[in-house]
Amino acid sequence: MKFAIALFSPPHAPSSRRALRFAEAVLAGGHEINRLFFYRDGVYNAADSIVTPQDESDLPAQWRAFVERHALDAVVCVAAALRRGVLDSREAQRYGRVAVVPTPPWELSGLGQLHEAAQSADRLVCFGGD
Amino acid sequence: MKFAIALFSPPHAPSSRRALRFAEAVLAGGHEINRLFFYRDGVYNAADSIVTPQDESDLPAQWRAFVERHALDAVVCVAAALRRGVLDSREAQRYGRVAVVPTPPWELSGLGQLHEAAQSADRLVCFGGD
Amino acid sequence: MTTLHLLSRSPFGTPLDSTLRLLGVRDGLLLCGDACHALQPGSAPLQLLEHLPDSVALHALAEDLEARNLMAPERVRVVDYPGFVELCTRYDKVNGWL
Amino acid sequence: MTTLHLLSRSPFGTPLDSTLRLLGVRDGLLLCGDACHALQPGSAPLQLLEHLPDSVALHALAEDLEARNLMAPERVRVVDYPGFVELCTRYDKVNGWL
Amino acid sequence: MTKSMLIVSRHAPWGGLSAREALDIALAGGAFELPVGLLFLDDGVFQLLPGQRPAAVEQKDLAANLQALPLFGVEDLYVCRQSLRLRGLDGQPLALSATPLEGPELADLFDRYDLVITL
Amino acid sequence: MTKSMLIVSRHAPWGGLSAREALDIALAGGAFELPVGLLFLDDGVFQLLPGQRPAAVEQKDLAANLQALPLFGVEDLYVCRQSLRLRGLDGQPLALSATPLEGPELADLFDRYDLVITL
Repeated sequence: MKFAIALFSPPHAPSSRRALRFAEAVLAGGHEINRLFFYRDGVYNAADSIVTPQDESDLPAQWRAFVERHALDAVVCVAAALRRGVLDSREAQRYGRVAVVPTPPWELSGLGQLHEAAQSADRLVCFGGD
Repeated sequence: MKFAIALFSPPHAPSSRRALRFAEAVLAGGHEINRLFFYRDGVYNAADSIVTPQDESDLPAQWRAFVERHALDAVVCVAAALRRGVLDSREAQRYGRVAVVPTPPWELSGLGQLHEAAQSADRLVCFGGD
Repeated sequence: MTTLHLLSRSPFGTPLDSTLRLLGVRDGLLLCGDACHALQPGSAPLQLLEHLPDSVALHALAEDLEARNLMAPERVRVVDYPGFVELCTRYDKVNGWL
Repeated sequence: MTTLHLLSRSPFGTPLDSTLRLLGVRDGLLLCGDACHALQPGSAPLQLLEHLPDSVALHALAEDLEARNLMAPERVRVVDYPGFVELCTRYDKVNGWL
Repeated sequence: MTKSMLIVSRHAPWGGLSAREALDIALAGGAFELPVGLLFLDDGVFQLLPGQRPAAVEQKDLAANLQALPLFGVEDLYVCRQSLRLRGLDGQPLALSATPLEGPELADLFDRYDLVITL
Repeated sequence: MTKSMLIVSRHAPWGGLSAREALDIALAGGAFELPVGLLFLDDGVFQLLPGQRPAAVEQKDLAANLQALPLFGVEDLYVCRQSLRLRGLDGQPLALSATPLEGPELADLFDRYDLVITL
């Protein structure tokens, strides 16, 4: 089956880790992930400036490694990201700020990408809350 | 009277604006603010990378202008800020990241500053939630 | 020592009664943000507020009532920001229920 | 079309009944995170769950039960992440109550 | 085959970004000509009340976004009657025409859509 | 004159940072030798249950922080009995000794402290 996975919570919310473990299990089970979509506070998972305490799980790093290892399509909603200060170098240049999301593997794009992923997946699973 | 004001919510929560309007009224009423303390998601108010939509209130910019205009003591909890990716240039250099909080007027420091402010103020008022 | 309690969350999303149980008889309550929806006529939260002892003073932030097109019942005093600051000086301490 | 409903928030902080009202008779429920506290014996949320029709299947994520030292009642099937994925394939759609 | 999506909006309009971000998903779906429905549930029903003046708290009005829904092809609007009743709003005039549903009609609504997103 | 501070912790331990960030305020106060009290209220009472294994969800245990409270001089620990009762926990053994309070005792507790922070 093809899964679209959306995450609405920041890395310090348990649902970020839950979404990642779920995504890993999707691939391990022989399924496919057609897109990861980060919306609302979920955009912070792509923020490169987060420094996790050494004895805690570093979710932004784990997400990045997971996305890179499996060459996944990882889209961060640009409108949600701008107002939360998560910018890639292009947006940072446009607004005269510093970039806190690296371009690869993350991509800033619009909500249309969420709909497109949901349309072409067999299942859409959204993680949020606590 | 001397007020210590703590903010626990991000700029896109209504309580950020409420805390700012309250702080303005404190000064307008002839009172004093001995410290502003930003804890939990409140640390995002000091993030320089936030781009607010043009037709909405730009709370990070308003906080910055308010703090500068009145030369207030504005402390951002360093532990809360690191795990949320809000770093000044010293922390950014230490962890090899980019800085998203400018040094003046913001200062990164510990929770002791919250206690110190509460001890020396006549009133501690905390804003959070929605 | 009296406390001014600030409420800002919707009373329908988070239970109001556990907070109201903790009010002292001389405490005050200031509703702001979505907590103002507790003043919706005919709702259960309004009933809870009406059952507070008369010695507990109820207040609401004017701008949040206006934004939500809400009217305050007679018992509730409507304050602006200067009034909010004044309330903080009148009570011995302020507690924000986040 | 059947729905698997994911719950992750504490049932004491946010009202559970408004969500349970929306379940279809063939839907499933998966408790994770603090929503697992709904399985606390002797609590009101557990009573609400027990009153769901037998056709509604109840599940809970193993790791969240273990973290909270909770036992699942007989009616609740405990799943790990592969089981969670499998549940998603078995229901026609998945709805996360944030 | 195009899939239909039900968006469930559960939060009051001026208490945070939730209502706005749910509407944005609906409008984006409409712009892509997808079949989108919108259900106002729990505190989400407060979005439908007339006479609100969010300028008082320096917020942008959502009324324009709500009125834009039919222009974007989002015409299936529903409101939970039990949510209205619990808030003392049953029978009150609403700013937007939405079909009131209750009891099993709500489960039926969920049943009819291919996808659900709750915010 | 040193002011006393009551910290009210209202959230379950593994659902987010709330419990940890409330404890951090208490420990910081203790480190400065300030008179600090801690009240476990609402879902905060779940922090007191024995036998929890947060490693199962890859989280750091709070038990060490809780046990450290007396070492930092934070000895005034209270728990709301009504919160325990609502969760079916009244009479259950707790991992930390905290004074159970109910009804007017809670308002009296608030009354005794100079400052309150609720998280």
